[in-house]
Amino acid sequence: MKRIAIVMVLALGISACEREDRETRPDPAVSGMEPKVTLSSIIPGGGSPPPPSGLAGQYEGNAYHVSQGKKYYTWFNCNGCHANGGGDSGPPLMDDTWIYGGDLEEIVSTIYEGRPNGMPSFRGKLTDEQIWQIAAFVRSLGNNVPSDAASGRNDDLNPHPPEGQLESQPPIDGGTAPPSGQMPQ
Amino acid sequence: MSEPGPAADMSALPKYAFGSRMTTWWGSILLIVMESAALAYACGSYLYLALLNPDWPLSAPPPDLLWGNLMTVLMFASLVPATMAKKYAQREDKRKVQILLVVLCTMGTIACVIRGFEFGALNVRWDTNAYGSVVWFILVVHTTHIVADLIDTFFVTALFLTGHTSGKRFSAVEDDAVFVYFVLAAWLPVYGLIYWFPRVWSP
Amino acid sequence: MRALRAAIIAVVPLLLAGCDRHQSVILPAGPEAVTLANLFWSFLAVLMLIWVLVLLVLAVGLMRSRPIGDDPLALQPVAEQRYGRIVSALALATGVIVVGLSLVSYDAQARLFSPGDAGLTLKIVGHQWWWEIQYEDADPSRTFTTANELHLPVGVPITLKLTSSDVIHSFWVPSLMGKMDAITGRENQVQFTIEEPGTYRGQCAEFCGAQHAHMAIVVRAETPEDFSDWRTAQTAPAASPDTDGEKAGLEVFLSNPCVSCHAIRGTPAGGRTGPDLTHLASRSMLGAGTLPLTRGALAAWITDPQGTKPGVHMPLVMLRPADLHPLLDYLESLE
Amino acid sequence: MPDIEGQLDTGLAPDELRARLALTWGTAGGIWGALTTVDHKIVGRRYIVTAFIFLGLGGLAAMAMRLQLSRPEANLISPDLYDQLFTMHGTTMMFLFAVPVMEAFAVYLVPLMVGTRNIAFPRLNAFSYWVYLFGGVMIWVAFALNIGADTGWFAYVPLSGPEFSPGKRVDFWAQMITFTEVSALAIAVEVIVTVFKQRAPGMSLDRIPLFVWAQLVTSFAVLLAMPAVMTGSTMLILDRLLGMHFFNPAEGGDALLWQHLFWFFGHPEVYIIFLPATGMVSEIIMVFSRRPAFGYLYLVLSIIAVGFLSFGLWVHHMFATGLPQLGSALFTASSALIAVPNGIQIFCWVATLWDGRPRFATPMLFAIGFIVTFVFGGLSGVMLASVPINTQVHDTYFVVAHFHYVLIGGSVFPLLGATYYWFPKFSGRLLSERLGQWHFALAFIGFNLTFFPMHLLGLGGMPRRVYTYPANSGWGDINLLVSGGALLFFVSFMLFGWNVIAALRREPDAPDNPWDAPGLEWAAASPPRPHNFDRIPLVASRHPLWSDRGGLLTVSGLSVDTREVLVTSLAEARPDLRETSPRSTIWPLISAIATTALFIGTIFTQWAVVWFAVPMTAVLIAWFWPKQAVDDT
Repeated sequence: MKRIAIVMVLALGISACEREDRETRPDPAVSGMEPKVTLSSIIPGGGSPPPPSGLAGQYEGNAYHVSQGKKYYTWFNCNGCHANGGGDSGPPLMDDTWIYGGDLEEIVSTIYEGRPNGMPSFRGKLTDEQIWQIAAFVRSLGNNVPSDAASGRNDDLNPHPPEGQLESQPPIDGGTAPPSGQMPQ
Repeated sequence: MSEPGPAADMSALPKYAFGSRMTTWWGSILLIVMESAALAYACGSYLYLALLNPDWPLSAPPPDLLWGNLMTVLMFASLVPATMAKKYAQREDKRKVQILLVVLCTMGTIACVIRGFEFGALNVRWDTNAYGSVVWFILVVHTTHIVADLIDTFFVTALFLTGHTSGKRFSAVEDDAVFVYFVLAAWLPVYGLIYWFPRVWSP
Repeated sequence: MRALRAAIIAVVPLLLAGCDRHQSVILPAGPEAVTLANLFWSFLAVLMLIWVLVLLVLAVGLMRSRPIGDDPLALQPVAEQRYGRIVSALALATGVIVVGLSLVSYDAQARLFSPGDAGLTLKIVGHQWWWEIQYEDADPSRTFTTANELHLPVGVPITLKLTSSDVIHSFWVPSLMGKMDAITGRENQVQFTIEEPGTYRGQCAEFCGAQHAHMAIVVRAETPEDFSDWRTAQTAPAASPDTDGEKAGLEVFLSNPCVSCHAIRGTPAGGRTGPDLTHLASRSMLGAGTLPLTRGALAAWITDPQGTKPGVHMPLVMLRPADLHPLLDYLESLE
Repeated sequence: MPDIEGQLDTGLAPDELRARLALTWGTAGGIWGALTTVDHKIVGRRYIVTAFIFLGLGGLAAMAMRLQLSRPEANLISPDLYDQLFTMHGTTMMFLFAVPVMEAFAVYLVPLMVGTRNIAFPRLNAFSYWVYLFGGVMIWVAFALNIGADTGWFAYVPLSGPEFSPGKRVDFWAQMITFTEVSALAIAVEVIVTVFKQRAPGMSLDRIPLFVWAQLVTSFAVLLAMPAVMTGSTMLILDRLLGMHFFNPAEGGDALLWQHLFWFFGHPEVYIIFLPATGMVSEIIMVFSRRPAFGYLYLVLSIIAVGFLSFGLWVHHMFATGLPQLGSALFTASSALIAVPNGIQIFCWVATLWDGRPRFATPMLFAIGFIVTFVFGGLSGVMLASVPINTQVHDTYFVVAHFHYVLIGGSVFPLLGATYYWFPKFSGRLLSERLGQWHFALAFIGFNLTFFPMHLLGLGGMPRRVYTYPANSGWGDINLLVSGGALLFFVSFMLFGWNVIAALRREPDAPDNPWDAPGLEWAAASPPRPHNFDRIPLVASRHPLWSDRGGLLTVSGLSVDTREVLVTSLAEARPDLRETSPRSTIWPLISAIATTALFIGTIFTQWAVVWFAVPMTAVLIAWFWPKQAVDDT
C-alpha cells in the first residue's frame, strides 16, 4: 500500500510541479526583446508550421499562466471582438476551426503579428509573457489544455461553464473571419 | 491495590434491547443530529442568499410541483411500513419483518427514481446562478440521506433474508425505521423551502 | 489609567524608534481616532487591573501557609460555603463589568459609526495590490482618479466609499479611524475627520494575496486651501513634455506595453487596469508604498518590478537600455 | 436462537481472569495486528503521537516565518512560499494538531475514566484515525509538492475562489477539511455514546470526572459546529470545480456567506480546543492541590454554558465587514458575556488552589502558567469583543498575540501539563521532573517573549499575514525580539521531546497511581492491560480512589471469551445490558483508503464521487457484514 501511495504521490508530484509553479519573473535572458519562436513563418494557405518552442507545456500546463491569460483577455479587451470565446466581430475561439492555426505557438504568433481583417498586432502593446499567457488561455477555451490547469469560473457573470468543462475541440485548419470583421478597413 | 470480591453479578443482564437502551441507537441519533445540522446550514445558506437578493429566485421559475408532491406523499406513505417494521421487530416476528423490509426497499427505490425527476423539475441548472447552486446543493444533501437509508435498508434486508436474524438484528431494524422518520422530518423543511418558498416569498 | 497611558506612550515610541509614518493606533490624529484610543485605554486599565488582582490572589493562595493533613476529602463545610459565596459574587462582578464595558463600547460605536454629514466623498477601490482613489464631485470636470496617495483637507468630514475590484481588502489608516473591509459586490462606508495636517500611513489589513504586505496607503492631510490647490492641479491633464528627453520618454511610454495598463490624461495612454499616472511625480511613493519615489527607485521599479514586488501585475517590460532615461525624464515631469 | 454464553468471569482466580481477558481483548502482534487493532488505547496513542508530529511540522513552519520576519525587507522566503507557510501553520495547528490531540486524549482516557473496556464503536474509531492520518499526510505532501494552500487557514473567498486561486492548492485544503472533520465527527459520536452508555455502574451524572464532562460538551460542539465548515468547504469546492455560484456576487452569491459559515464553525472551534483543556486543568489542579475541585457543579454548568455561548459569537470575527451596527453590538455583548462562565472556572480553580495543599510538580506548573496566560488572553479577548476597538486591532499582530495567548496559554500549556500527568498511565514511565521544570521555565519565558511584544506590534500598526515590512516602520527590533523568543520556545519543545524519548528508553517503573489521584483511570495498570480493568469497578463516589482506599468494589458476570462491555443507563448508570464489542478488523483501514481515494479524486474530477461510491459501498457492507457463525458484531 505504501508503495502504491508513493507512486501515486510521485505521479501527482510530476503533474503538480508544472501546474502549480508561479514564476512571475521570467528570466530576462530567455525572455528577450525578440520573440522566442519564429513568428512570421506562417503564410495563410501554405508554408510550414513553426517548430515547437517547447514552451507549450510550460504555459498550457500551468494553472497560474492560464489564469493570468484569462485576466488579460478581459483587461486588454480581447473580448471586445471575440466576446467570451464565442466570437463576435472576431472569429470564435471556442470552436475547432482555426484560420491561422490553433497551436499555442500559432496563436502567440497571431496575437504578436496581428492578422488581416481586423486583428491588430499586439507587438509592443503587451509583453511576450503576457502574450504567451493569453494564448494559453485561448487554448483552454477549446479545452485544449490539461483540465487541472484550466481556470474555474470568474467572480462575474459567466456566459459559459468553466473552461475545464467545455467540450474538447482539437484544432483543425479552416474557418473564416466573420462578415462583420471583413468589412473594408 | 487489593480488591474486595465482586459486589454485584451482571450475568443475568440481557445482551440487546430496543431503543435508547442500546449504544447503536444513540449512534444513529447522533448521526441524525449531525446530518440535521448540515442540512440546517444548507437551508440557512438558502435563506441568507434569498434575503440578500431582492429578485429571488433570480431568473428561474419556481420548481414544478408534481414530483415534489409525489415525493412527499411517498415519504408519508413509508411511515406505515416503517412503523409496522419497528413494531414487529420489537416482537421479533421474523416473517413480518422480512416482508416489511422488502416493502421499504421498494419504496426507497421508487423514492430515488422520483428524486431523479425532481432534479429535472427544478427549472434551473446548478451553475446558472447562486439560486441554482443552493437548491441543487440542498436537494443533493437530502438525496444522500435517502440513498444512505436505502443502502442501510437493503443491508438489513439482506441480513434478514440470509438468516442473520439473531436478536440484535431486530434492533437494527428499529434503527432503520428511526432513520426513515428522520428522512421524512428532514424532507419537510426542504420541501417547503425548495417548492413553496419561491412561490410565497416576496421581499 | 492616565499614568499607564503616559507610560505606554513613552515606551512604545522608543520601541518603535525610527517610525516616521505614524501608523499607530495609539497616536491618533482626529476625533474618531481619539475616541478609539480612549476606549482602548479605558478597557486596558480596567482589564489590566483585573488581571493583576487575579494574579495577586493566585500568588497569595499558592504561598499562604495552611494546616497539615493528608486526607484530600477532609473539607471544611464552612470554608466551602464561603468560597461559594465569593465565587458567586465574583461571577456577578464579572457580569457587571463586561456588561458595563459593552455599554461603554456601544456608546463609542454609536458615535463613531452613525452616518453624519457626508462632507468630502471619495470612492476607494481596492485592487491586487494598490488602491484606486476616485475624487467625486457633482461637476464632472472636477472628478479625477489617482492612486495610493490620498490628499484630504483637515477639519472637514470625510466619507470614504469602499469597494473592491477583485478580492477582499481592508482600508486602514490607524491614526485616523478603524479599518473597514472593501468587499467585491458590496460598498462599505467609513467616515472620519482629520485635525492635524501631516502624513499618515496605512495599509491593507485583510490578507489579499501574494503582495498583501506591499499595499500601503498614504494620507496627506492639508489645510483646505492647500487641498483645494492640489485638487485643481490634479484635475488638469498631464504636463506636456518640454525637453527632448521628456518627449522621447512619452514616445517610449506610448510604444511599449506601459500604455496598455496606465492612463496619462492628455495623452493617448488610456489603460485602466493599472494606477493612473497623470500626476505621478506629485506622489511620494511607488508601487503602493513599496519604494520611495526617487529617480533611482523608479528605474529599479520599471526594470525589475517582479524583483521588487514579486507577483505584482506590473510585468517585466524589456526596454532598450537607451530608452530608460528618457522614460524616467518624462515620468518625473508628471507633476 | 440460543445464545452461546461463553465463559463468565464469576469465580475465576485473579491471575486466570487477567490472562483470559488479555487474550480476548488483546491485539495481535506484527503488522497485521497493528493495522487491524480497534483498541482505544493503541488508536489513542497513535492519535497523540501523530498530532504531536504535526505540532512539530507546524512549529517548523512558524520558525521559518519568524526567520523571515526577524528583520525588515528580508528576502529569505518568497511571498508565495510565505503564504503557503502561514496557511500550513494555521491549518496544521488548528485542524491537524489542536482538535485531534484533544480528541486523542478523549479516545485514550475517557473509556478508562468512566471504567469501561473499550470506546463505543471502536471500529469507527480506528477508521477515524486512518482518515485523519491520510488527510494530514495529504496536505503536507501537497505542500512539499508546491500545492500547499496559500490563502490562510480561513481561506476567505474570493481570494480562495476559482478566479484568484488557480491550480489545485485550495482544493487540497478544502478536502483536508473534509478529512479532518469526518474523523472529528466520528470521535465526537464515540465519546458521547461512551459517556452516555458505557459508564461504570454507579457513576451517575454527578460523579463524572470533570475532564469527561469537558470532553462530552466538546463532542456536542463538534457535532454541531463541524458540519458548518464542511458545508462551506463543499460549497467552495463546488464553486471551484463545477463553476457553481455560492460566493459569486455577480450571480446572486455572496462572499460573506463563506465568512458566516466559516466562523460559525470557527468560533466554537476555539472552544472545542479550549474546553478539553479546562478539563485537564481541573484534573491537575485537583490532584496536585490534594482536594476535590472546588465547585464541581459550577464547573460543569460553566462548561455547558461555554459550549452553548460559543455558538453565539461568530460575528466578532467580522466586525470590519460592514455589518449592521446594532447587530454587531449584540455580538459585543455575547462575546463579552462568555467571560462570565470562563471567569467562574478561573475562580473555582483559584479557590481550589487557595484551599488545597499545592504540590508544584510539572503538571501543576503548567496549570498555573495556564491561569496566568489564559486570563491575560481572555481579557484581551474582551477588548476584541468591542466593535470600535476591534476595528483598530483586527487583523493586526495584536490579534495574533491574543489568540496565541488563549490557544497556547489556554490549551497547549494544559495539554503539556496533562501529558506530564498522564504519561505514566500511557507508558508506564514517569517523565523526568527536573527536565520538566526546565521545560516549563523555558516554555513560559519563550512563550511570553514571543507573544507579548506582538501586542505592541499590533498597536504599532503591523498587520497580520505580511511576509515583510518596511525598514523605516520601526517594527524591526521588536520582531527580532519575537523571533528570539520563538527560538527559545522551540527549544523548550525540543527539551520536551528529549524528556519523552529518554523516558521511553527506560524500563517501565511507574506505579499504577503515582500521583495518588482519585480517578478510575488510575485504578488500571500503568500502562493499562488490553481489557483496561480485570473487573468493572462499581462507583460509589465522585472520587473513587480517594474514598475507597481499601480497594474498589467491582462487578462480575461478564464474559471472558467474547468482548463484552457493560451498558448502563444514562442518568444513574444502572447496569442494563452486556453488549458485545467488536473485534479487530482490517475493514476500517480499507474503508479509510477508499474514502481517501474518493476525497482526493474529487479534487480533480466530480466523477470521482461516482467512481468511488461503488467500492465505498462494497467496503462498508463488508465491514458490517457478520463474519462469525456466532453473531458478535
